Amino acid sequence: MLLTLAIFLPFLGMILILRAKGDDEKARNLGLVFSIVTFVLCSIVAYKTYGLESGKYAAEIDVSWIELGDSFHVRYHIGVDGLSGMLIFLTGLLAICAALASWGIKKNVRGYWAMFLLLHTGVIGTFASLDTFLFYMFWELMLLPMYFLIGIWGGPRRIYAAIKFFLYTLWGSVFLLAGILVVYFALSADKLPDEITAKNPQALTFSAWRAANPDSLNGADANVFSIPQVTAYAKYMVGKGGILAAFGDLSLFGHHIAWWIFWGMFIAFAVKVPVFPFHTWLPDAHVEAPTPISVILAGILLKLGGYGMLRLNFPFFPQVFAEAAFCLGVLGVVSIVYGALVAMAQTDFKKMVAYSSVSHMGFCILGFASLTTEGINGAVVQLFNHGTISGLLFLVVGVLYDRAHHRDLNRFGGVMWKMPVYSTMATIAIFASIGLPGLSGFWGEFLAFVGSFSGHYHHAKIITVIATSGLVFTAAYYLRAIQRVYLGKVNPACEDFPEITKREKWSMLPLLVPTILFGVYPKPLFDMISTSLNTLVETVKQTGLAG
Amino acid sequence: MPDLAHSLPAYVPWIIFCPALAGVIQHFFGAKLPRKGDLVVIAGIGASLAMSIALMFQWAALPAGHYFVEAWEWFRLTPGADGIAFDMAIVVDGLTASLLCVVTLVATLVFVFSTGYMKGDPRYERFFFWLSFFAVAMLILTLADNLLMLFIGWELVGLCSYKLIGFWSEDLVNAEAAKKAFIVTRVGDVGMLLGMLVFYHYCGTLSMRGIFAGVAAGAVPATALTWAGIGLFFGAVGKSAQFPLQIWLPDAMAGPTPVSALIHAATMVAAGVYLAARMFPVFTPDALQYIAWTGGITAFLAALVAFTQTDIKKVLAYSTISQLGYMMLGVGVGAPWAGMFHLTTHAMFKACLFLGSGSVIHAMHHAQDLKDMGGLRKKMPVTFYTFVLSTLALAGIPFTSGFLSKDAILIEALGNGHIVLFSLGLFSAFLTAFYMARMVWLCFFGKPRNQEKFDHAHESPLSMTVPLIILAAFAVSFWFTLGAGPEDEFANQFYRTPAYAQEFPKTDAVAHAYWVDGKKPANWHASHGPRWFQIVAMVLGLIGLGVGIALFRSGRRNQNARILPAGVHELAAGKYYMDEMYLDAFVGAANKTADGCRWVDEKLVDGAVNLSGAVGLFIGDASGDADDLVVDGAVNLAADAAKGAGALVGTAQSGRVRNYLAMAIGVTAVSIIVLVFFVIG
Amino acid sequence: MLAETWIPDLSALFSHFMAESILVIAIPVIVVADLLGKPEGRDRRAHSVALVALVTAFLVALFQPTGAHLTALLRADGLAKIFRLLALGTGIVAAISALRSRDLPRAHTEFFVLLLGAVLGACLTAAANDLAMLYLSIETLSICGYLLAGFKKDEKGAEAAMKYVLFGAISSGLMLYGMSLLYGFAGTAVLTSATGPSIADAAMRAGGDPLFVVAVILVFAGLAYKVAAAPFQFWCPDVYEGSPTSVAAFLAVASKGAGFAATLRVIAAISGGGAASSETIQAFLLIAAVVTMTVGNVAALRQTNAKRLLAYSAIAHAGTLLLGVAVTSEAGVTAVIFYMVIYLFMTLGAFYIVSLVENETGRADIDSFEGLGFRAPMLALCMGVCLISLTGLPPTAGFLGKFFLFKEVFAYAGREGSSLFFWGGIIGLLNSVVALAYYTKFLRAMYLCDEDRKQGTFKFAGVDRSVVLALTIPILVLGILFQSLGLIASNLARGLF
Amino acid sequence: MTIGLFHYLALGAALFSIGVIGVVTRRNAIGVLIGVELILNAANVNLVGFSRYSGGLDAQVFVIFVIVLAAAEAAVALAIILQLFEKRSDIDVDRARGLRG
Repeated sequence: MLLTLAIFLPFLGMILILRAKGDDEKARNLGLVFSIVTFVLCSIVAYKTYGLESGKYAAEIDVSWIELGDSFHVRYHIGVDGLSGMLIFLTGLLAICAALASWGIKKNVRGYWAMFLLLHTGVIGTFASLDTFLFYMFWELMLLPMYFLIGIWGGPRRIYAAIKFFLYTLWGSVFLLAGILVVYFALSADKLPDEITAKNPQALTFSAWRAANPDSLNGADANVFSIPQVTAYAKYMVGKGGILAAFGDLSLFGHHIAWWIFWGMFIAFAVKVPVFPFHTWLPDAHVEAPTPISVILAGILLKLGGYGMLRLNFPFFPQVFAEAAFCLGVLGVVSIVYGALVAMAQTDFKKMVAYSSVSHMGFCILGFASLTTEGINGAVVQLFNHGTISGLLFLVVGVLYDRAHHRDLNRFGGVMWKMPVYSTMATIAIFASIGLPGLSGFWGEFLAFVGSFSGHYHHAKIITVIATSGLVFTAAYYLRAIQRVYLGKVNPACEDFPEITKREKWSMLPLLVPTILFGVYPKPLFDMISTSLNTLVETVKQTGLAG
Repeated sequence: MPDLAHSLPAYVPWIIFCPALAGVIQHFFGAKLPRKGDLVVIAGIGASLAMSIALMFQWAALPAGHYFVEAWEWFRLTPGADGIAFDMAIVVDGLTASLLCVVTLVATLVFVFSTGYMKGDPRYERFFFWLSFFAVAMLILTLADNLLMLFIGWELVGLCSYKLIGFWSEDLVNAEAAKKAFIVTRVGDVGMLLGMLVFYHYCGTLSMRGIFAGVAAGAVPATALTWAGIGLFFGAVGKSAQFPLQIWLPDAMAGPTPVSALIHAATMVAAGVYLAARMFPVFTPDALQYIAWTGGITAFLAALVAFTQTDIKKVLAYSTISQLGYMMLGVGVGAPWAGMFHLTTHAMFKACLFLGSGSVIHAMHHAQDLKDMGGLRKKMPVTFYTFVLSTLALAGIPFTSGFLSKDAILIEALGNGHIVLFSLGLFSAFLTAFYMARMVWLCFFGKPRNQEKFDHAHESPLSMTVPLIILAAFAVSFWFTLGAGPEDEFANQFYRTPAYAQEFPKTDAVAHAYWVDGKKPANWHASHGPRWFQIVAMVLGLIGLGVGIALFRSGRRNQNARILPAGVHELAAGKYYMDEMYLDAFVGAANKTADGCRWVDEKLVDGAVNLSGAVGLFIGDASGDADDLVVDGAVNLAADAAKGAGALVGTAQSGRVRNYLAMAIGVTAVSIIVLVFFVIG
Repeated sequence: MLAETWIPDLSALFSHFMAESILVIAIPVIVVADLLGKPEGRDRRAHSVALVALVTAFLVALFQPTGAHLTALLRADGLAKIFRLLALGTGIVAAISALRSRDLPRAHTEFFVLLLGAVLGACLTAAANDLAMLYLSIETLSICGYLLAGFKKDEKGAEAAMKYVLFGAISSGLMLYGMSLLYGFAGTAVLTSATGPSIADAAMRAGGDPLFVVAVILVFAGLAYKVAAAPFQFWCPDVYEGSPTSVAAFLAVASKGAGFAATLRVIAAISGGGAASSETIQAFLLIAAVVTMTVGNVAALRQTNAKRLLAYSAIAHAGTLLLGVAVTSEAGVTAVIFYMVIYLFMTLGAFYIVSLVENETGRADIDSFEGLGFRAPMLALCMGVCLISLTGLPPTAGFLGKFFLFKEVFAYAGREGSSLFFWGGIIGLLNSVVALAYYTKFLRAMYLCDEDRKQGTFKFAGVDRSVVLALTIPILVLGILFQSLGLIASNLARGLF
Repeated sequence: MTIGLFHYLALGAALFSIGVIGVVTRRNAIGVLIGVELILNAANVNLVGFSRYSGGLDAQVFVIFVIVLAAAEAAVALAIILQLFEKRSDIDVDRARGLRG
């Protein structure tokens, strides 16, 4: 019940705000109250995932939603395990910070807060759903509010950025829908083609497998769309033709259909992560979005890509995932180095941070590609930590933008001497982003390196060595930014910058504390996610291609 | 194998927590505390010093080869005993105990010195906060038992050096120097990280015990072990400013002098040597060869440059690089104990020299150039005498600690058959004495070159001179020299056997370096070596000083005098043009590729993949600013396809009914023909 | 033999076709009402009778029994019932929109007579099980349509009517010729019949005969014109732009719906039994569907006139529906029916709001939507919901409709292992991305416009508000509580195969 | 030789093709209508032929319906063309290009 409340409370808030007759101030307060309540709910849900043994889900609800014909059961099946619990907690955290940072929004405030809360319903729903259909529905539900948030309250080229964001993600999610449909059909087949049963006799169809072990997954009856059941089935079918066994060895243009579906779904999530070739929407969306929205965009929406891969893409096709490790590794390292280099060439502070996000998410892909426990755990911790750090960085840029109304790095100087408290917080955020140990940015990168160095694809070592160059570039462009903005003589333009206000400080603190806390003591994070990730690693280990 | 490990005394973790606590208090309440919290910080480091000394004696009481070790689980990835977990661990053996004492002693003295030196600075409390933060990081690095904690201490120390070098970053020169230091050391750290990754890949753990066991069991193939060794050493090259990454140390002198003394003379830069000594058992012969040669080359080249420097701190900086080269040479030739011994003694007298130069600079109102000095011995007697004593130690004159530690390295080099390196080291020793004599003479003797500054010069207050005196005492303290006699001198018993090395069979290169169960290894050289060598070393030191004094006594040569042969002087003065080479080779190339990637991103990737065309099109006619967008999004495949097809259908929709009919019926006829053939076929 | 096929027992006929009978009675009543009584009350009497007739017919149709095979000509099964309701619903909305809109010169009796005639034609087309009956009802629908299209007394209206009449006449001519050939094969004009010979049996026998395929293609030509599928979709944008908006709405939904009902019956008859040629016909349908979808979507990118854009969107949706028809299976028909119902709500909603904007601003292009989001928030919200549903984004029923239809396509691709259908499905999905590009034109105009357009108020009467809400709320409700409609659609389809 | 089904079908096909060509080539609206009538009558010929040789009388009934509908269609088409003529004072099909794009 708690989880459904966490998902639909912002929706309720949206309706209340739209109906509320009061002035802007009332809408703002209402929005903030709802954000805080959402945060409290999210943290309770996240806390409940502690001590969950693998395969179990906390706050699980499994209610039938659409029953059609015999095999088409779409269920409102939500639940939270370590992985989604952590990301839901991150969503709650960023909700508060973004809400506090939204005080600067003056244009039709009620519309803004309505869209803001609707966005959170979409995001929390996506993290919590354990039913592919429900996942896809929430996945697309959050696009619309984001389109309006960037489109109406954004910067000069907001319309272009908004529609570009919408088209990119929708283009990606087309392949996701195709994938879900093909998987749906393959699993509802009643008998396997003979070439599969000939090769490995113990391969079963989904319904037969479900009948074989009904007790697992708290006895829920066979449901083709339920993610836990399909993941367990995929684990069983490793080496026996995978979950698309019903297609036999139907292959298009030389690749088995599972290969196509895996890469199709990967594209859908890669657009969100963003991975190298699909990242061009990110800088535009970030530069044009208002500060609180780019905090949410960087903090949560990028994590959906990674989460989608871990929840849908990799567990469903472990065999293809293991074989595709090399390509993932290459994509990861290209994102890291390319993202860092392009960030180095930027003069707009926000665009630089956006490209640095591309580079940091490249570490996640590198971690996934390694197929090792350390790599995947490192990648997921990077997801969380990058959320807090990049959220903080965008707030930092927002504070500067509110004062200088421009983001050109070369037109700042000596802000440290005018706004010492703010500058200290900014430097902490920047050093966390550089990956300095003692701050949370280090763990994701370090474990991704450890994992990918002993990665199970050829050239893993060389790829890791190239990736380490990313560390030097990241340090270079961030330190140059610190030097141009915070140090040196006080730029006459920055002469009268007021020190950071209480509200701005309180919007940064909830992100600063975890950055330092989880840097010094990352145990709570790892305890939360390691159980649910180990099942994925074991599945991949079964394919024989991973250690 | 007797169990050599002992449980850690309870107070050891407090060695780190005291300065950490002081730092936290300083951070939050620094400005409001009396004397802006410097006493709190000094108390913190003082406590650590006391505990370190107590720990040293407690360790010395242990039988030879034993050590304290303790581990706490930090975080765990897979459950179960053999699951993947990373833990915090502390080990205390000879190396740790000695370095702890050196670090805490020098730190305490530098903190005291800073109260005088930094008096009146607007951000006085921030300075002390960063000093205590540095102390914490250095102590973590020293006490770390696994490479992960060592790496974390390593990078935090890098952060503190960045913050302290760039302390006065009002003017960009200091900020630039700080950035350069951080990035160059980070290049070194990348090398170290790769070394760690190799060890983790093969030995499955980062704890030193696990690595030594893995190497002993042959888990790491020879080439990988060499590369890992060189990788780790590359981290040390970055941190200890060895060739080729030594460019950042001279610029680091932009920081306040106490910082230079503490970080860039005694502690941080020594961390590289400490790492090399601690991980000595895993270095393969050709890794050691690489280390030795790096050390030798650095020592020699840096010594040459020292001659051409006019800034008092720059001379000392190059002298430090040169001495660090010596220590690396010591480790490289298979005598980590000699390297560590030189590190200990060097920390003392180099800190004294830096603080001495600090007091001179303080007296001369922040004038650092030799052209304003001369004849200061009368005005600043205490600084002068401590400076001269430390110079003697640095030059390696008998009855000083420097003589013993430097000669130990040279003897080991000779003993282990590195003739070329031995001669290079010997010549560098001579050069060291020479340039130190030059500097001392130009600074303290002869006629004052800047009368106005000379008149203002006065002796530094007690808070600055007392640390000088203590350090100078260590520079010449006899208990070092007393060790000239029997083998088990108190001084170098600390470095005989680092933790765990005892418990595992050694690779051959290492066998001769360690005492096993109290027995001396085969070619163990007494620290004083053959008689003829002692005389040669002593004579060389004295000749160096004499020549230096002789050249500059006449007063005809000032600081710009060109002592080195013509060609060599330009080369050395220009620091071998390495800065410029790095600037356009690496930094320039990185910026060019960055701009190239940006162009690629905006034009090709953004254009080819996105629908900016179609998007631009239907916005284009609505809002003006999108026009440039349609132009800029020129190269866009997907967008053109959508637009092209749209245009095609548009033309088909010509408005003439007959066209419609013709097209409709035409297409139907064609499809009929195709299908008929299809069905028949 | 003659008696059996032609003279059914009248009482059963009336009970199963009550709604149509009401319409048949209503038409002469309107004419008489127009003649008698005071002249100035003429129009009011006419349209009140028409509205009453339509509403009662709709209510009656709700409870009309299905299933009895009364005559060979008409089949009162599930398919007929759903499309009858669809046609009547559209008729009601078109009538109200015509009354409210200012561009129609005093919508008087002729308009309503023609409207009722067209609705009657649509209902009968859905129920026709005989070639003659099919041709007859399609012609009634088309002829009334031609006149309705030309109702706006301006040059554009005349041109639209002319194009519609010429295009319609020729395509129904082609269809008739195809029907005559089919008759030749089957010896009878009955599509499917449990007892006697039928075209379905002929298809079983002579499926492979090339002439049979020619006949099918020709018949498909007529149906494609009705449904505005490629290559017979050229008339659609011009006629929608020229004709009054309410008529355009009627054509977009009712006549297209009737067209699909007829196509479903014909295709079911021909390739239902797995006849030899069904493979090629399915491939032909798929290609036609993909071409229609792509043409509709891509051309819409360039439009600035709201009605033309909605015309192309109607073509695109026709392509999607045709994709469902190409999957000749019972599940396919369920998906088509389900999508058709949702299509009704979405398109009628959009057209109705366009007509309201046209009344207010006099122009029907997208720029007249500027700032609507702030001037009339409720209207803009409804328009937004319709558009989102037309694109196929989740919270709306459009998404579920699209999901089901493509589920069938991919299921068929998997079952038959045909990569043609797999890639057809992928292209179909990609089309929804292109669709987003032009649907957001409205959103951009309504919400993302610059400041000055946001002032001013936008008046529309209570009636309009309730009609718009009646059309948009089901989209959201069906989007969530999908269960009910899904069941109805599936058991309706059961009758056909 | 006796007139068989084949001859009817040939006549029908001929009429049909003439009608189609007429529709496509004529620029005068009424010319197009004439073409349409030809197509409809071609279908009638077919139907009558089939009814005589291979089918029942229902084809004949079908023909009668077709004739009625053709008349209705012609009436409506002419009315519309009249209206077009009134508005544009010419009934040239090609010049009516107001609606396009």
